[in-house]
This record gives sequence, structure tokens and C-alpha cells, in this order.
Amino acid sequence: MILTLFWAFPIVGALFTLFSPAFNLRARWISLICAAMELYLVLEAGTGFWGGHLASLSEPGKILTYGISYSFSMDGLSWLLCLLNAFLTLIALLSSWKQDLSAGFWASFLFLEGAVMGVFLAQDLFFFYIFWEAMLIPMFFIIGLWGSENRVHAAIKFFLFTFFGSLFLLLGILALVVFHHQTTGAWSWDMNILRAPESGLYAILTFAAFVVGFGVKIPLVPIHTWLPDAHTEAPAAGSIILAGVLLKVGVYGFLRVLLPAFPNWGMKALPWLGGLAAINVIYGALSAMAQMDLKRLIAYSSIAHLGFCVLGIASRTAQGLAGGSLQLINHGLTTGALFLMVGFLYERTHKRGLADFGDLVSQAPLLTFFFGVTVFASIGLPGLNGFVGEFMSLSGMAKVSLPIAVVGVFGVTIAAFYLLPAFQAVFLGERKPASVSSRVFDLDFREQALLWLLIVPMIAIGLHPGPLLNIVGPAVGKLIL
Amino acid sequence: MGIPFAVVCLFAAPVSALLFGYFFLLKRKPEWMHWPMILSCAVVGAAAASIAAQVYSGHIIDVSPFKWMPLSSWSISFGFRLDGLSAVMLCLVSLVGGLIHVYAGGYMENDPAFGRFFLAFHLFYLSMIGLVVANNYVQMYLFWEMVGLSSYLLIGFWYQKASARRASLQAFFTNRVGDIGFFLALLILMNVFPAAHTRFVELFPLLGKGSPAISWVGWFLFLAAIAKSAQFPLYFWLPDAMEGPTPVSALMHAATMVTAGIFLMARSWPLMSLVPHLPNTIAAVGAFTAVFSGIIAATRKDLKRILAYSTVSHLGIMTFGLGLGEVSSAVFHLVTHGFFKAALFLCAGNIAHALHKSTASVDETGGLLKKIPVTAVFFTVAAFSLSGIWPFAGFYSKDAILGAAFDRGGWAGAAGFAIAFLSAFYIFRMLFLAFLGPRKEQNPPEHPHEAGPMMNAPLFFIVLGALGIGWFGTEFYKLVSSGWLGASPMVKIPGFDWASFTRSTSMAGLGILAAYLWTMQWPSFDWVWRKNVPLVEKGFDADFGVKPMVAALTLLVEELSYLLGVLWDKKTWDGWIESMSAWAEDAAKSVSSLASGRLNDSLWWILLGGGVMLLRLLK
Amino acid sequence: MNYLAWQISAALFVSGLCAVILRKQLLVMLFGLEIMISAALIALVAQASSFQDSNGLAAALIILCVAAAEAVVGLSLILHLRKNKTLPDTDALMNLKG
Amino acid sequence: MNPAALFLRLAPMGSGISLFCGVLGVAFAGIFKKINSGLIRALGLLSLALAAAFVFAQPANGSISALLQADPMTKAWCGVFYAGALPFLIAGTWEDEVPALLLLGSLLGMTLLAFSANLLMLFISLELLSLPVYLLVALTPAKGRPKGLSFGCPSWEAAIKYFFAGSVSAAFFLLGLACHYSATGGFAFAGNGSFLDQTAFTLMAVAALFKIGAAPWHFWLPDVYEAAEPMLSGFLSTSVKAAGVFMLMRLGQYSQASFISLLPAIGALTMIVAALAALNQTRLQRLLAYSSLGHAGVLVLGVGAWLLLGASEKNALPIFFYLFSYVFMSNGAFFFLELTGVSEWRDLRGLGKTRPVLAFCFAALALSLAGIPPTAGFLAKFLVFWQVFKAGLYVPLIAASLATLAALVYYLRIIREMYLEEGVATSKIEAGTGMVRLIVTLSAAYSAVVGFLPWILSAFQRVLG
Repeated sequence: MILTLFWAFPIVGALFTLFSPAFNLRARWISLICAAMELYLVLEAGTGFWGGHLASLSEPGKILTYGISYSFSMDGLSWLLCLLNAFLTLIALLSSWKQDLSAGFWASFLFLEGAVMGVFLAQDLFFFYIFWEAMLIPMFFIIGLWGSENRVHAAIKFFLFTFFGSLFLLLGILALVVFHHQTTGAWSWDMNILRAPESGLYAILTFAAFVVGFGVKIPLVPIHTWLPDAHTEAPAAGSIILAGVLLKVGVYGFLRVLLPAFPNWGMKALPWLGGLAAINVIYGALSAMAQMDLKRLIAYSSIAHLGFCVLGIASRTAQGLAGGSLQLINHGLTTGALFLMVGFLYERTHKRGLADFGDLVSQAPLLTFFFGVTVFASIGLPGLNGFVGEFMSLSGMAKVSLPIAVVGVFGVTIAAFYLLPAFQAVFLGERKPASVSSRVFDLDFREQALLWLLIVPMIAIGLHPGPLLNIVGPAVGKLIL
Repeated sequence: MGIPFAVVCLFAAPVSALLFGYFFLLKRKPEWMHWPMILSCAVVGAAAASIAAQVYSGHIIDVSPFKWMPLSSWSISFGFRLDGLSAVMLCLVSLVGGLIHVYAGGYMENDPAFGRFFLAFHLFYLSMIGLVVANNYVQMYLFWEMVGLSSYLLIGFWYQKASARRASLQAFFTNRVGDIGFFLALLILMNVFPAAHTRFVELFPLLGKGSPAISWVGWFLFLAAIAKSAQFPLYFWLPDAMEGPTPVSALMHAATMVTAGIFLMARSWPLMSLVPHLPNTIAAVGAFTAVFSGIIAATRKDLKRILAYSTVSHLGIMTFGLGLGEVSSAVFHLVTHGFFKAALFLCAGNIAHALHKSTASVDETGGLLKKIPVTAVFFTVAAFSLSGIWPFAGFYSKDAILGAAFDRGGWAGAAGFAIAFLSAFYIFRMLFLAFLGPRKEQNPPEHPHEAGPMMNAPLFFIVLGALGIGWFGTEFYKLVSSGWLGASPMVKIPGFDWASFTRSTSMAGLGILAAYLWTMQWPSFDWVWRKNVPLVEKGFDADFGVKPMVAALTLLVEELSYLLGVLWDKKTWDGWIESMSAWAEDAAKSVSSLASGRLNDSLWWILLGGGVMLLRLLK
Repeated sequence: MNYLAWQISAALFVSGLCAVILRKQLLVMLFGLEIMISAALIALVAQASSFQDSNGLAAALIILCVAAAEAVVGLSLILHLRKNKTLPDTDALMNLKG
Repeated sequence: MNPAALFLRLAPMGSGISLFCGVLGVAFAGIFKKINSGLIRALGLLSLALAAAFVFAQPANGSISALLQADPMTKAWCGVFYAGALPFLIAGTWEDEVPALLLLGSLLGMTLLAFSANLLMLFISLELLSLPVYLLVALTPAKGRPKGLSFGCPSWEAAIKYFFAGSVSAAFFLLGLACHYSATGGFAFAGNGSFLDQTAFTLMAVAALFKIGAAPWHFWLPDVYEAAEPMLSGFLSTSVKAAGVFMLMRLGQYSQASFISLLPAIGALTMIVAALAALNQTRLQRLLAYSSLGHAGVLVLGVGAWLLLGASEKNALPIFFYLFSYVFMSNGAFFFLELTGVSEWRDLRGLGKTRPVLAFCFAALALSLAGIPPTAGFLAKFLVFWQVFKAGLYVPLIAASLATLAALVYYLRIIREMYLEEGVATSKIEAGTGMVRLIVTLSAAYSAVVGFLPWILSAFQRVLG
């Protein structure tokens, strides 16, 4: 039941938060308490994963009808992602703490948290899909209600775009299920046992449907254009969750659904997937270079970074899979931190443009320090977390296809070309009209604490990723080809 | 396997100094920031000395106590290798670096960001120490990048200046290009050999069995070294890196950063020497860089810029030496260069300090001999060392390389002659312009004064090294060849040899003479000639076209990104996607207009639909 | 099969359909509708008699009743729309569209 | 014959008789001028409850008489018919006895349709269910509609259009019946596969598609649903449409005609036409009408898949569940219009702030209609799509998916108006009666949660045997 609690608790908490004003309760406190308790729950349940005492935690499945079964399970990878989800939700709630927001805002995040938990835990594709789609609704409202000027357009674009992907995901799922039925005569929706045909048009189309379905969420070029708009318009907390958690579910789907369904599709099909990922890396990086809006820039950088995850996973080697999975966590931390800080800036000035700021270091040295560390983590500087994931992903890909890895290495390099100039322009550059820069003041205690919470893991993972690799390594080990 | 205490000290001292500095001193007592750092330097220096003594007696340390990235089937270890090569580098870095720390304590005294400076400065030091003691390539890459990061922080230390910001970015980016090489080399290595074999001690013996891919590794490592050690064509960042404070330049040019590339090549020489054509290419690139930047150095006015091009030139010499197979000589030159170049930079710092500027141009100096005589003496010693005049340290190391070049003959010999002449020429030109000649009065008039003991005392020790380190060639050779991993033993550093002495000294003397004539006898000739032939002046200023090419390349990348990120992605592709809503609306209008509301029309549709259904029967 | 009956029936059905589709006067359209139903009935009856099947004839009777009910409904709807003693045509029924 | 024996003989037809008595009762109440909405409602509910009880008790074991039979689908569909009519019956105003009479008569027709054992009975019950509906549309106009231009209000116009469309389809059916009779010599469902028989089934299927409103026979549908009172539209879009679907399924079950292979394409086409046309609407009721058309498309697609998969009653679950869930979604949405009296979608602006509960209900209904998990609409659509996939109808499925995407645009527009846009609509939102509000809330609750409870499918499956 503990796993049901994982997804149900935040949703119940969300309902409670939503109705708390009716009982004269402070919604933000309710939501915070729920998020903290959820984090505690996840931490507590997964302590066995440290050091590998526990391979997985699962609830006995209950077959409901047509092979649809209510079954949840958690292995190391799921646990880490759940932890990331719970952690970032807490950070996101606290990041908007001082803003005057209605109960719905706080409830949305809890609802979102519950849905994402469901995605990370569900073993049954039917429930996986339900949770997958359920994520859309709260995010739609977060963008559409509490975003910036162009929010409605961005929210609708987000919803339609991702729904487009979901339709293909549904087709893919149906393809697996129906094929299973044809071969065995039994219905099953269990992602652990569903297999696609070995070859043929049916298999290729199934594969393509999944790539589109998951690819929209990742997002893979060229179905990525919702992301910059959604990020730009979402509130800071929304961006944190969007980048930190929601983008992960696509790659998670690759790991949990697509690759197990195609156990032998290594060199035959995945080089082009690797190629797509490499295009992602370069495309995201080059596009980011041209952006003049901080959030847009970070959004494109997410495209590039998620490209590394896919790159590693597509290689289906031990180091690639582990590195790609680790990169999910890394990207959650670094990009979460970046959006958090851009959010702080926006809260102070209501500006996001690169050209709006300059020389912030003289007013906010601490913010500069944190931003700098995060930028370097994002660039993939060894010693910080980004490098470990990228390096392992690329070395996995190099084993399978050196040319693709070479392209990926170029992507690593270009990462510096867009993040550093942006960092310089905002924090070090010429001072801009006093009206904006003077409104920036340095971080208060809450903000510092949030950033330390994100930065300490970044450094820790960079220097000593061993414990995490011990957790994700076995979880993705069976996908090695 | 236990880690020797000295090795622990190498990391523990700087790390604790940095943490203490950041968390305790930065807010409360930033003006005390240099003390923990200097203390840490002392600890590291002592540890380095004890390690060197141990290595000298033949005890190599190679331990891998940690796993950095562990997987069951694949892992990257984290360990230390202290053999002759790293011991030499360790001594150089800890000694020169430590002395520059002390010097910087005086030089930066009044800077408002004193605390931040020392944090970054010490991080630089730590990174370099980590780099030289790494026992595998991946770990080396970690510190390699950290060196890049700290150089970025320090070059852009005075971030208020646009030029400093630009220079720091340029340095980081150029290094990043080189890092592509390192990264690719890593990937290929790990592809060819199991991951664990990125350890040098396991890797090098396997090379004979390696596939042709190994030659790619060699070329890519060379690319990395080119960027880090500022070889043509990726050298341009180094002169611009002068935007940082002078101690930074001294550290960067003497002990850390640029020496990392040479160290990488020396470390990988067992690998690189196996690659066909690579040694010759390395030699050619080195020789060309040495001559090319020597010429530019001879035309610069800014003191630090002259020294910077001189560094590029000397790095070229080292690379040249490496390419000729003279690994020990190249490393030896690295060491002597470390001393005399640090001395020269610190002297330049003294001059700037005396003139209350961050950097000085030869237009603003002249006749400083009387104002700051101690600095002048130090400078002269270092200049002789650089020119390779016997018995100064530079002679011994440079002569070994030039000797090998002369032995090779042909273009190598010619390059050797040119290098010997050019180095002497540009450094003495600088010396004459700065210290001799008439003192040009400045507006407002300043009062040059000698620097304090905090600056001159370390300088003194460094000059001492620049003077006499060359006398210990034999001991150096014993140290550096201890634990050498190459299949073939190192080439011994030749002792004193009259033939090469004559050749190099005569060329150096010729250079000094030319410099004297050029600056003292006919001072106007230099400027008049260059003013009358503007094309030449422009060529010098533009590094013979390298700078415009770099600018054009930067512009190209920017345009490309604009093309992709804005014109294509946002306007065209996303615009097309967004236009779907307009399409849908058009389609909606036309579908909607079918429902005309007239009963007869809808009955027609009935007929049509029914007809289609019935027609289907016929099939 | 009684081909003659079928031919008559088909001709009637088509002409009824034409009336419904082409004419605009609602009353005429209603007549067309009745003609269509009658056409089908003719075929049914003819077929039943050639089968010698009383079930078919009974069915035809029942259907006739149903058709009558339908005509009643139609007529009541149409006559309700009468205005100034003119009967409506479909031009007047274009309020709902799009 | 003693009464007990008589009862046992009549029991199989009990549901029909109950409804017939209901009709009679209401008619007598009218004759004796005892018009009272409470009485009418009570009579109607009583007869409906009795009918439902009889249907429930009916063994699903085949033939009852020459004209009637009962199988699992009969029971299931009777449930859908009654559930679809129930909200209207409960919440209607019933100031006059005639509409109630017509409603019960139509329900009687539906019951007979579900029980009919041959094509003649099918035709008669089709007419019996249709004729009252034409009149109902004419007699219960939507509130707040502009009165007609020259000849009465739009509901009459809609009724005329409905009447002609329906009657022409009935004529087609009749022609088909004649062909079937001449091909097989009887009115039994089973065909003999001859060309004439195939023609017969095709003609009859056209009539069924008409009733459902599949494209291109759909032009009457938006007009009727728009002009009628929203509650009536709810009834039309659920029970009446379910009757059409039932007819199509019955015809398809027994025919070997090739029109079956056209059904998926027709379904997908209907979905696309509906999605696109709805984009152009500003009036909410017409928008919902097109939405209903889209759902008709899904149903036709599903029926096509079902027929291709062998048309076993067990497999009818997706369509049955779809219809049953749609009863809630559609009635809920139309009753929302009845409750609030909004006509343009712009009138919804700011409803999320002014009336959060109502807005939440409508949002849940809209998402359910759009088929977004975890709503009931999703589960229903999912089951149908699954069956379509199983049948290997990939191209229609992809077209249907894209149509779903396009349809999402206008559902999102509703939500956007209620929640995301600044400002509040000036038009007055009516409070509505308690019963209507209850129906909206219950429907929304059903729509919001059922998608997450797939185990209720086994209950539905049990109905189908």
C-alpha cells in the first residue's frame, strides 16, 4: 500500500489544500506540509536502495479487467526519480512562498506531484497512461493561470502539443497489448512482459509511435517547439517542475516501456534514435545561443541536455544507460536551480531578457555565486554533476557509434558557448538602467537555503556519483544489449 | 592500498584552505584571505619535496583508492600517480606557485576583491596539482577542465572591464575547443580498451596491440594540448588573457595552465610517439609557433603582451622539443621557463605596480633603471636566462632542444636559429625600452617606487631559480626519468657542449645586439618603418590575420545560431506549427459552410452518402 | 420476382426522391416522401403475392399504418408553419446553419 | 386463465407494457385536466422504473415471441435508453402533458427496438421512437432563442428538418426491407448474402446511420440539438443516438454486406467533420451538438471495429460502456446549459471565479467529452480505440486520433474562457433548479472519476454476459 500512498497522498493533499480556504486554513502551509511529508515518505521507503540492499519494492498487482492490473513497483531508478519529484516540488512550493497566490496554485503542484509519482511507479500501461495524461491538467493551469503575459497561448499550445504526443503513445501501447494478445491469447498491460515483434513494419511503426509519444515530452527535435514557449510563460515554480520533472518522464518511458519492449533492437534501430538525440544536442545548443530571453535560453539548453540522456540510453550499454539515467537527476537539479534563480530575478524585476540586466554581482554576489556554480554544472564541468552523466552517456554511445558520440562531444563544448555569455551578460556585464538592476537585492535566508539544497547535491554527485550509480546501474542493467 | 600521507596533504591542504576561506573569511575578514592559502602552499610544498625525494630514490607511488564512476561492468577510478614526471611538475607548481601566492599577497593588497581573488587563485593551484598527480586520463580531464574554469575566473577577475570579460570568455572557449580533442580521445580510448585501462600504467603497455584508432587518440590529445598550451592556431587566447592581474599571468604562464598541455603531451608521449607522422607534426607546429609568436612579440608595445607572446614562443620551443623526441629536455625547459617567465612577469608586475597601473606599455616606461633598480636587476637576470645565455638556467634547457634541432638539420635547424635569435631580440628590446633610454614624463606625473618585501622576497627566490636551476640537469634527469612509462627510455639531457654553445650563444648575442641597435641606437627607425608601411603594422596588430579569422569564425557561429534558433526554429518551424490553428480555422469555415441550412442540400448529401454505400456493393 | 412491380416501384421511388430533393415546397416534399414509401410498399406487396405469403401482406398493412402516422406528424408540422394562407418552402427554413 | 399465468405470459413484454401504461396514464391525466408536473413526473418515473425492473428481471435467453427476443445487448441498451431519458424526465418542467406523453412513447419505441426479433418490428419500433421525437423537438424550444423569422421559432424549423431527414431514411429502410423480403422471403434478421440482400442491408444501414447522424447524413443533427431545449438535446444525444447505434449493430450483426468495411471510414470522417465544424461555433449549444456528432463518429468507428471482430455480444462492451458514460457526459453538459442559461461560449468568461463549483463541473465534463484521462470519457474512448486497433483499422484510428486532437481545441477553449481569461462575462448566469444542479453535479462526478476505476468494466461486462 505504501506505493499507492506515494501517488495518492499528494492528490489527497491537493484536494485538502484546494478546500483549505473554506476552513480558514492557510493553503500554502497545508501544501508545504503535504509536500514535506511526501518527501519524508519517499526517503523513508527507499533507504534500502542506498548501498543496494533493496532491488525493488513492489505491491502485489491486482488484475482488474481485460488484463488491466493495479500494480505498482519501485526500483532504484523509480525511487530516485520519485525523490527528485518530491524534492523539487518542495523547492518549487518554497520558491513562490512570498507571492500572493490562491489555493489552486499550491494544490496544482501537489496534484502534479501525485500524477508524476504515478507515472514513475505504475507497472501497468493503462495506469501509466492515465497518470501520464493526468500530469497535463495541473500543468496546464499552472502555466495558464499563473504565467506571464502570453500564458494562455502557451498553456494551450502545451496541452495540444503534448496531447498530440500522447495519442501516439496510446497507439504504441495498444500495439504492444494487441500484439501480446495475438501471440499469447491473453490480455496484459504489464510493461515488464509486453514485447513488440522482432521485426517488420508493425514493429517499426510501434517503435516510431513510442518515439513520437515519448519524444514530445522529452522533447526531441523537431517536436520540441512547445517547450520554449511553455517555459517562458510558466511561473518560476512551474518551470522548475516542468524542466526538473516533467521532461524526465519521456526518457523514463524510453527506459521502462520502449526498450524493454524491443529487447533486441540495438544496432538495427537505435542508431537513428541516437542520431536524433545527437541532433537534439546540437540543435538545442545552437538555438540556445541565439536566445535573448533567459528562460527561453535555459529551455533550449534543456533540449540539449535531454539529448544527452537519450544518447546514453540509446547506446544500450551499461555506462550509457546508467549515465543517461543519472543525467536525468542531474538535469533536474541544475535546470531546476537555474529556473529557480531566474524566478528570483523575475520576482524582483519582472524582467527576463538578457539585455535587461547587467552587473548584478555588485548587488547580489550570492546569487551570482550560485548561478555561476549552476552554470558550470550545466556546462558539464568535471567535478560537478553534469559531467558524470554526459561523460558516461557519451562513452556508452562511443562504444556503439563513434560518429554520433563525436557530435555529442561537440554539443558538450557548445554548452559553454551559450551559458557563459548569458551568465556574463546578466551578472557581470555593463550596468543597465538603474530602474531594473537596482531592484535586484541579494538572496534572503529562504532563497539561500533553497539554493544550497540544490547545489550541495550537484557537487556531491559530481565528485562521488558512486552511490547513485549503484542505485540506477542495476535498475537499468537488464536493458544492456 | 593506503594513500601516503604526503599525497593526502596535496589535496587536503588546499581544499581545507578553500573551504575555510569561503565559509569563514570571505565575509568577515577578506583581507586575511591569503594566509590560509600561503599556509596551504607551504604544506603542499613540503609534501611535494618529500614526494620528490622519494621518487628520486626510485619509489613510485601509483594508487587507485577510489572509484569515481563505478558500475559493475565499467568503472572509472580515482587515484594518484607520482612518478618522475609528476614529481617534477609538482615541485615546479608548488614552488613557483607558492612564491607567486606570496607575491600576490602584496600585489593585490588594495584590491577590493582581495578575498575572491585568493579563492580563485588557490583553486587554480589546486587544479594544477590535481592534474599532475592524476593516474588516469579521465581524472586528468577533470582537473584539466578545472584549470580552465579557474583561469576563466581569474582572467575575468576585473569583470568590470569589457575587455577582461571578453578575454576570459575567449580563453575558456578556446580551451573548450581543445577539450573536444581530449574528450574524444577519452571516448576512443575507452572504446578500444576497457574503461579501467585509462590508467596510464595499464594503458601504455597495451598500446602496441592497439588498433589504428589509437592514432586518432594521439591526434586528439595533440589538439587538446594545442589549445591548452597555446600553440598555433589556437594561441590567440593567451595574449588576451593578460587582462587578469599580473600574478595570475605569472602563475598561468609559469606553472599552471599552459604547462598543462606540455605535461599532457609528455605524459602521453609513449602513446603519441607511436602515431605515424604525429611527432614530426608536433615539432613543426611547435617550431612555427615559436617563430611566429617570436616575431609578434618583437613588435608589441605592452609589456605583458610581449611576455605573453614570448610565452607562446617558448611553449612552441617545448612542443618543438617534444616533437623531436626530447621529452626530458622539453620538461626541463618547462621548469626553467617556469622560473624565468614567472620572474619576468613579476618584474612586469612590479613595473605596473610602480606606475600604479594594471599594465604598462613601453611608451609609458623607459629609464626605470634608476627608479626601481632591484626590479631591473631581477629582470636582467631573467632576460639572460630566457635568451639562453650561459650559465643562466635557460641556456641548459633551451640548448638541449636547439641542439637536437641542429642535429636534425634542415627546417628544424633553421627554426632553431631563428628561435635563438628572436628570443634574445624581443626580450632585450623590452628590457632596453623599459629600463634604459629616456624617461618619458607622464601626465599626471607619477612617482615610481620599488615594491615592498612581500613582493620582492618571493621574486628574489624565483630569480634565483632562473639563474641557477640549470646547473642541476643531471639530478633533474634522474628524477624525471624515474618511473617513466614509455617503452623506450628517455633521451638524456646533454651536458655542456661547446659546439651548440657557440651556435646558440652567437645567435642570442646577435639578437641582443640587434635589439640594442634597434632600440638604443636608432630608436626612431622601428616606429618610422612601421608607420610608413601601414600594411605591416596592421599585419602585426592582427597577428598576420589570425585575429580577423577568429572574429569571422565567431561571427559565423553567432549567425548560424541566429539562423537556427530564431529564423528557423522560432519563425519558420514553430511558425508553421502555429499556423496550423489558422489552417484548422479555414478548414472549419469550409466544413461549416457545407451546412448551408437548406433542407434540400442536406438531402442531396443523403443521396451522395447512400450512393457511395451502394457503389461499395459492386466491388 | 415480379419484375414489372419492381420496375414500377423503382421508378416511383426515384421520382419520390427527386421530389423530396429538388422541390422546395414542404408539402410537395411530403408527397414525395409518401410516394417513396408507397413505392417500397408496392414492391413488398407484389413480392408477397408472388410468394403467396400472407405475412408479407400483413406487414404491408402495418407499414401502411405507420406511414400514415408519419404523414400525420409531417402534415401537422408543416401546417403549423402556414402563414397568411401560404405554405412554407425550404427558403424560409434557413435559420439554423453553420 | 388465472391472473398469475397471465402475468407470466406478459412478463417478457412487461417493460413495454409498463411504458404503454405510463403513456396511457399521462394521457388520461391530460384528459381529466389533472395536469400537474409532479403527477406527470411520478407517472413517468413509475413506468420507467417498472420497465427497468422488468428488463432487469428478463432472462437474456433469446426468443420471446415471433416479434420479440431478448439477449444481453437488449438489456444493456434498455439500460442506456432509460438512463439517458431519466434526467430529462426528472428535471423537465412538464407543464403540459403532451411532451411527457411523447417522451414515454419514444421510450416505448426504444424498448421495442431493443427487443425486436425481426426487421419488421425493427422498422415499427424505429418509427415509434422517431415520430414522438420530431414533435418533441417542435414542442420544447430552447429558452432564450430568438423567435423564428417568419414561420414560428427555430424549433419548428429543426423539427421539420429532422422529420424530413428521418422520414427519408425511413423510406430507405422500407425499400431495404422490401428488398430483404424479396431476397429471403421473410422479415427475419438473417440475410442470405445475395446481392439483393446486401443491397437491402446497405439501404437499412443508411437509415441507421441517419439516426446516428454520421457524416454525410449529419446535417439535421446540429440544427436539432441547437434548437431544442438543452435537456431534450441531452435525451436526443444519448437515448436516441443509442437507438441508432443499436440498429446499426443489429443490422451489421446479420448482414454480409460490404458496407461494414465502410463504417470505420465513415466514423473517422464524422469525427473530423464534427471537430472542424465545432471550431467555427460560438453558440455553446451548437458546439455541444457538434461535439455530440464527434462522439457519434467514435461510435460508428467502434461499431465498424466490432463488426469486423465478429460482432459477438461480449465484445460489445466498449460501445456499451461508451454509450453509458456518454449518457452522463452529454446530459451533464446539456443540463449545464439548461442550468446556467449561457448561450455563447464567451458568456462563460470568468466562471471559474464567480461560480467555482459549477465551473469545475463543466470543466470536468468538457475534459471527459474530450477524452482526457482520468475521466470517464477517456476510459470509454480508450476502449473503443483499443477495439479499433484490435480490428487492425490503423488508418481510421490515426484519423480519429487527430480528430480528437482537433476537438480538444474547442474543449480547451471552454476551459480557457472559464479559468484563464481575465474578466468576467457580463451576462447573467442563472441559478437553476436544484434538480438540474444535482444532475450536473452527479454527471460531473461520474465523468471525473470513473476513468480511474477500470474495474467497473467488469460490472458492465457482466451485463453483456
